[in-house]
Amino acid sequence: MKKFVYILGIVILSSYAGMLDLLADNGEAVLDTGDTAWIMTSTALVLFMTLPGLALFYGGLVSSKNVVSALMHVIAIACLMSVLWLFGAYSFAFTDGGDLNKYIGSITEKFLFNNVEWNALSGTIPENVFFIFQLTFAVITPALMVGAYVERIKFSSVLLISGIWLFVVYAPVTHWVWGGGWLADLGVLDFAGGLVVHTTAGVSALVIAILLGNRSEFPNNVQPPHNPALVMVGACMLWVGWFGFNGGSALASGANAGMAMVVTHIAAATASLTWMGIEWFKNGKPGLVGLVTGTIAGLATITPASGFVDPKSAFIIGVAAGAVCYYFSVLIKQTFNIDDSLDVFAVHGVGGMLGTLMVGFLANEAIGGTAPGWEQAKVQIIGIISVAALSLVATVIIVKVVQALVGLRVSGKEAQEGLDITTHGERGYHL
Amino acid sequence: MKKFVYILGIVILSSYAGMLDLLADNGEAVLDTGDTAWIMTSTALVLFMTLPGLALFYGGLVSSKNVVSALMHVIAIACLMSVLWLFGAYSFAFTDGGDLNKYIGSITEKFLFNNVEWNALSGTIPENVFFIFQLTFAVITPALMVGAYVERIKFSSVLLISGIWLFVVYAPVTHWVWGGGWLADLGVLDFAGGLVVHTTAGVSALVIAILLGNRSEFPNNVQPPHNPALVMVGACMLWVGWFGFNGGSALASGANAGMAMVVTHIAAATASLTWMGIEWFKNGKPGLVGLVTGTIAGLATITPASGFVDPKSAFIIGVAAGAVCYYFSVLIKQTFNIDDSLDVFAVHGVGGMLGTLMVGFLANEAIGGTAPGWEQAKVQIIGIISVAALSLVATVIIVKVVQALVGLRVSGKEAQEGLDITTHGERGYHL
Amino acid sequence: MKKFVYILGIVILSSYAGMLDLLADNGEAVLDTGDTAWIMTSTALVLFMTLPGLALFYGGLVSSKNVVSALMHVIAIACLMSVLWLFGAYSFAFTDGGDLNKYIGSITEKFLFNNVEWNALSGTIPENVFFIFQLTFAVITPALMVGAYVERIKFSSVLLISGIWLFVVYAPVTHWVWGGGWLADLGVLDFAGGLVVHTTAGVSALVIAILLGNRSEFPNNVQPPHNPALVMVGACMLWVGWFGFNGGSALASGANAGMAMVVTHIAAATASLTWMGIEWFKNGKPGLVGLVTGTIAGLATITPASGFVDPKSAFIIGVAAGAVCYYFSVLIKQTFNIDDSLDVFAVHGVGGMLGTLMVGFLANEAIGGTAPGWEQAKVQIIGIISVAALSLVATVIIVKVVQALVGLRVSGKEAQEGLDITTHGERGYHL
Amino acid sequence: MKLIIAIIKTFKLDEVQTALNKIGVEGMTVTEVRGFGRQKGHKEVYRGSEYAVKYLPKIKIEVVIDKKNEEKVIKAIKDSANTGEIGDGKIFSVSIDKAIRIRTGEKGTKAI
Amino acid sequence: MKLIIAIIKTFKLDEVQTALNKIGVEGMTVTEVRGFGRQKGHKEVYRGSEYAVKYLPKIKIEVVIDKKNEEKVIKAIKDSANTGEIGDGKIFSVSIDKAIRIRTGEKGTKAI
Amino acid sequence: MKLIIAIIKTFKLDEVQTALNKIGVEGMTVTEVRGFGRQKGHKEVYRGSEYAVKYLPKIKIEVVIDKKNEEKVIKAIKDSANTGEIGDGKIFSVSIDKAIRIRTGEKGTKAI
Ligand SMILES: Nc1ncnc2c1ncn2[C@@H]1O[C@H](COP(=O)(O)OP(=O)(O)O)[C@@H](O)[C@H]1O
Ligand SMILES: Nc1ncnc2c1ncn2[C@@H]1O[C@H](COP(=O)(O)OP(=O)(O)O)[C@@H](O)[C@H]1O
Ligand SMILES: Nc1ncnc2c1ncn2[C@@H]1O[C@H](COP(=O)(O)OP(=O)(O)O)[C@@H](O)[C@H]1O
Repeated sequence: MKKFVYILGIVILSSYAGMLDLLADNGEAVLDTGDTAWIMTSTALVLFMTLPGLALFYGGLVSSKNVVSALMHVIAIACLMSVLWLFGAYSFAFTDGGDLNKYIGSITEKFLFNNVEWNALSGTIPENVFFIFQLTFAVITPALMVGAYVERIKFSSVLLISGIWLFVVYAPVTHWVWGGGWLADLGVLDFAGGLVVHTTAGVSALVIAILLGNRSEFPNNVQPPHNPALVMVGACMLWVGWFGFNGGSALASGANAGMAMVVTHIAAATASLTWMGIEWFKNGKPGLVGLVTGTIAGLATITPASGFVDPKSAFIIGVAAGAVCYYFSVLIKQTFNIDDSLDVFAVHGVGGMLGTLMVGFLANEAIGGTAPGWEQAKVQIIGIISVAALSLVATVIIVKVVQALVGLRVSGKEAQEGLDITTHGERGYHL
Repeated sequence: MKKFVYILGIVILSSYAGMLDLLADNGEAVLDTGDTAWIMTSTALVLFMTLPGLALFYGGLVSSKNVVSALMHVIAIACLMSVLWLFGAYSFAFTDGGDLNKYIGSITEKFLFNNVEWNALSGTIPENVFFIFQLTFAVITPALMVGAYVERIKFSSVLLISGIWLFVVYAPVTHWVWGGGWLADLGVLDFAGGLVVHTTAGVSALVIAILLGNRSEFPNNVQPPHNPALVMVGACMLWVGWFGFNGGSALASGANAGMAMVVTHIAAATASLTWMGIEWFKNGKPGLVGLVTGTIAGLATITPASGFVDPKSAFIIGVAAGAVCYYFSVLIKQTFNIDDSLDVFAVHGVGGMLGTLMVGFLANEAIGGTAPGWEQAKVQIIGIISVAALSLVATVIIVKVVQALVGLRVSGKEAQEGLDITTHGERGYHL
Repeated sequence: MKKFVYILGIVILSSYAGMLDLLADNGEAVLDTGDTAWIMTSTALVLFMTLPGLALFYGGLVSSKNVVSALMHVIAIACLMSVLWLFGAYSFAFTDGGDLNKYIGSITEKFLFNNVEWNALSGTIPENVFFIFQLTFAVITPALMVGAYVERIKFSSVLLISGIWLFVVYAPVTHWVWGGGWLADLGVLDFAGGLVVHTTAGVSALVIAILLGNRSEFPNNVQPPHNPALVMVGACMLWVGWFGFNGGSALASGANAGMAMVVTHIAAATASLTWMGIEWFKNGKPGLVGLVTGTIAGLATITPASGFVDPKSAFIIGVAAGAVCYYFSVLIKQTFNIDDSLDVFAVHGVGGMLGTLMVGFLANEAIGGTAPGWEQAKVQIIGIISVAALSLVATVIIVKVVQALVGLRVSGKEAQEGLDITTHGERGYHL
Repeated sequence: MKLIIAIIKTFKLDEVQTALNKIGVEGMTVTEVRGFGRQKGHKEVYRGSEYAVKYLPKIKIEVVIDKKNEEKVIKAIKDSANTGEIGDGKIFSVSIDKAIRIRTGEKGTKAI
Repeated sequence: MKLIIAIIKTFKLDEVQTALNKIGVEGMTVTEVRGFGRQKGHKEVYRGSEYAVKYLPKIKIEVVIDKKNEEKVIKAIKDSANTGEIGDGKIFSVSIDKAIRIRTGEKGTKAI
Repeated sequence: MKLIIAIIKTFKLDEVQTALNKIGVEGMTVTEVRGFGRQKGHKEVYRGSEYAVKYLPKIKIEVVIDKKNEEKVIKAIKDSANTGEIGDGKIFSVSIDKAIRIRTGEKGTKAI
């Protein structure tokens, strides 16, 4: 009897946290309402990052004759990616690809969410919640690239490029890193998408900017951001939403998610101040657009590290993010003369790669379970190079194909009049 | 002893999900912190839909001389409905009405939230959480109607019409469908308010638009939406908030809420692309305002179906929503020449009724527990007709009464100068 | 055996809620995923209040030549406070200060979040979640003060004043009330920051406004709010975020959080209508800016009371908040001729103190566990006076020091041209 | 040729334009301006404080016409812009020396 | 009658208006314009890239007056709009042939 | 002196300015205006309903010059603003009686 009471005590005491493991040991997954609540909340937060966060961030940066166009790019991409996610992309990224599983999943297995019990679990949350949470990542990633090609691209090629890219770049890389592919096997660390989201989007954005060519006003007659307040609002929404992006990537409610939020916030705040400080020092004026660009740089850079580092490291990552991304934004546009119009590569590409590298050295073993050092750093570098390479090569091909199909640029006259009226038939402001 | 251990095993294993049922069987409801967290989150999301989501959506669509007025309508209604919800409306909708229970609850029973233990439960969540979650629905429904009467109505009649309407239309219909009334007995399917919210608001809006009369500029001199970016921001906030609207209507965290989020998102994205595609085909230009109108149409249409269908059906509902609501928006304004200024009937009324009908055929028995087919469709049609009829008749009477009391329209001159300055003494932009 | 089954029954039945207490009794804290999910969500909501909520609220109220500046103040403060929270302020507020513990914590103990296990618990949530939740409060409090000094202050002194103030006013008062200090010992009631947030910010704001001096246009040539829509959007974000502010202050998911949300909402709606009604009566026109100012007044006033009162009391608090804060906004500016530009003292200071006083009389013993009456009111008054006194004295000193270091005001010419271009080098609108 | 400058109430633009079209004037240029005059600005009250908005939004119409149409055009504007209330605005007439159509280089009355 | 056109610095509007009021000028029309001149625009720097804003915001005042007041008005504007710094602006004077008050149909100096 | 008023297409501003600079004109004032003329406005379609936007955004340039430069300036504007398409705009020339530089009080051609 005593023994029994003892067992009972253990069972009860190990409840909550413990019970789940216990049951999992018995091969029976159990839904946790708290975990599920957090991932559903995170899903809403990440969608909010794109709609309207990112849209406003970009919309405020362009000139007032292209604001509708920038918003339209983001939301149309969001809608199209959502539908494509259901039509095979989710399956392509997250199912077992059989012989090719190292590189890709099966496009048909869960096409249309087929062959999935409506209440099937994925860990302690329903698989449908996992599906929609991951969908919001697939939505924002191609939308990030909008910043590279605004004010001159054809709307039809925006849709075509993004749609093809989802299957050729995003889904495969997701499979490599999070879907049981070869980079996962190698033990690469990418908590919330430094590789999957930011490196892919950043590198591809640079490719598109180069192939598309500069705006005719670039670099001397480009108009300043037409509405810094919109930019700031968008950046703030991205910041808040990023709690879901990084915190939600723990796929559970608890200390891992909590620590991800802490380091995300610290890195964002630090990078903001760093960028502001650099501008203040260099131009004599601390600007709002610069500060919030630093915010996004900090957020992108902490992303791969967010579940693996402690707050001190987040501070270091924040300083590095602000300084390095600032440096690259100047380099790309002024030295290389590439019209990556809204600095997608400098902020997301460089940030994502930088963070992926730094986590190799800064990972806290207690938190993330991985020992930092050269061993891990090598794996991280392999990850960066391979993901960047795929993004580069595939995007060149995609863009060339789309160019052949429908062309890339609007006419010079249309660009001059603004895409709002010429492409979408609407004006941004009737005040 | 063995038997006992066996029982113990079952008890423990069936914990979480199971324990709740078990205890409910024993008549003891238990609070679930995960469920409660999700419904509190959903409450914030739904309030966000109205404030500022819907306000911005409408504010961007009117001309710049009426933007303050449109925002004011929405927020003043939100405040007034919130107070009235406490002062009897909640009780009217959700208590037992005794002999009249088929039709209505008791207005006094929980007046001022009286006779409710502060920590009483409603299912696995506190009743106070249920109260505030439902309040956000009561807030948005009359606010939806604002779109029908902007730019010409008296502010006092906005308040009067909305306040009376809450008791005469909204609370009764809520009782019929969700409060144990006759439509619930009949087994009507309305997961999150296709009838309760969208049909009531849509039909009543049309009635008000007709009785109030057209704007003097209608149909030939109406100004274009003064700020498409605001419209888009509002629509995005509605989209994100709708995760709480539909997902929260599961009243728990889990696979049902998760699936509601998935289908909500798919329907919204699909309807957006459908509407955009139609405009692109017909006008040669894909417009932003059109796309996001499609978003709202998709969201309104999936609402009654969201807890009962699978993602494939959501896609079908999305296509139907985009096409049918587009068609009606043209029909009402151009063929019937009715100045339902911001298309409340075409988008919400038609969407809500369409979705309520479609769920009759598309309900997935595994998910929602109801077999689809003509039997169910008949019940759905009874629901649509009865709710539309009550909305129509009651709103005619309400409007006539308010007209007699304080009048309906501002003077032509005031409308010409704009309601912002003439009614509210503020201008929308001092740039 | 029977006895054992009986015990087992109790154990199981008391599960969820009960189990936690049970385990706590055994000295073993257990993480609750639902509670954690709710506090992480609340954290996102409270950050959203500041970024972009409060920034927009203030940005819309200033003239269009100072909109970038107002936004910049808020976001730069938010970033700086976040970093300082990690660099000692959290530790200062929430650790044991040894001999001085009645008044202050230890600045070094948890400096850089040192000496905290990464997954340590605080109640049923991880301490890192507690850290980040509290951080969002430390961020918004000095940001509230921005409204007092916009359109004329030097940017460098904004940063200096806020940074010093965090350590000299905010952290100590937090320690007094929530960190185990002398006011906590006394039993003062301040659920979510009527003293800690609103009294400190409001009183200090008034001090800064007086020491800084009026804008040169004040009181006769001040321009009206340049964009009421922004003001309204900001207010709505504050409202929604306040669900996290007050609801999250329960530090758990459940009936206490739920009731805090209900009373928060009712007070906000009631105060909005009250303020609108007063303006309608006095000026003949119900204004949007007034209504949403009432919203914020209601929210600030209910804050200290939110976890202790019932909905009826919330209504009373709402009416009082709308009327009293309105009265003070007129008094301060017109009678006392103090250019507290965006009414920080009248709305937050007066609201926070009023609410702190009222909860002394209105606390519901069943909800909050404290009996209302003169006894409690006396404690509340001691709290108000001591917090206001510290805020006043300390802020005078801080401002004088900063004035000596870098000066306070920009030149008259810079103010005339607008801070956007002169301080930050950016213009708010290029339309 | 004459340049007719008219300051009118904003909501009268449509009527004036129609009136001008009727008498054969096809081209005009319109600017949003702010007027100070006998019609006084208004006060806006926010949070109990009054804000004086001293200017009033007005529309300025500039139309160049053949001298012989001067009276006709002035009359058309005057009649269509008139409400009889203070703040209706003014019409000024200035002599123009030259007019050129950029597209064709046509000069004088042919250009307008 | 004369139409006095003054291009001034934006923040001088209030002073100029007061000065004109003092000498009895009650009516004027104000437009927000952009000026190019000796005073050069500025650069805005975002993310390390410079954006040239070539124009400067200016205010254009148009006021129609009796010929005999011309010098007085010019002086009032000149004195009140002057800061002594580059970019202060210009005053131009043009002859007006006719002036009509839309409300009453009054003509000439009575109309202004 | 002459006041040259040119109404041009918005995207031609840069070219016109450059052309004027080349012939020595340093100062000018620019206003955003709305034009009605032969070039017709467009329709915007929202939700299946058409909205007529009757006016077209145009730029008005005002530049005061020495009389002797009149033809040169007109030619410079005409050539640089010309696209050969309808809606290119107009140039008008008005005599100026006086010009004063506010900063220095200089008068006449020295002021411009
Ligand atoms: N002397 C003036 N010069 C230029 N514009 C004027 C003058 N007087 C009035 N205006 C313009 O005409 C508008 C109407 O004038 P106002 O005196 O208010 O009424 P009314 O037109 O009835 O005389 C003013 O707002 C201003 O724009
Ligand atoms: N020739 C001109 N024609 C029309 N406007 C002019 C002319 N020259 C200058 N302006 C206007 O006057 C403003 C001030 O001129 P600027 O040369 O900068 O300084 P200043 O007034 O000190 O001579 C310019 O911004 C422009 O709006
Ligand atoms: N009579 C006029 N008076 C003043 N402005 C005119 C006049 N006619 C045309 N404009 C201006 O010139 C612009 C171009 O004129 P439009 O008739 O469209 O083409 P075009 O310049 O090729 O003749 C118009 O949009 C308007 O701003």
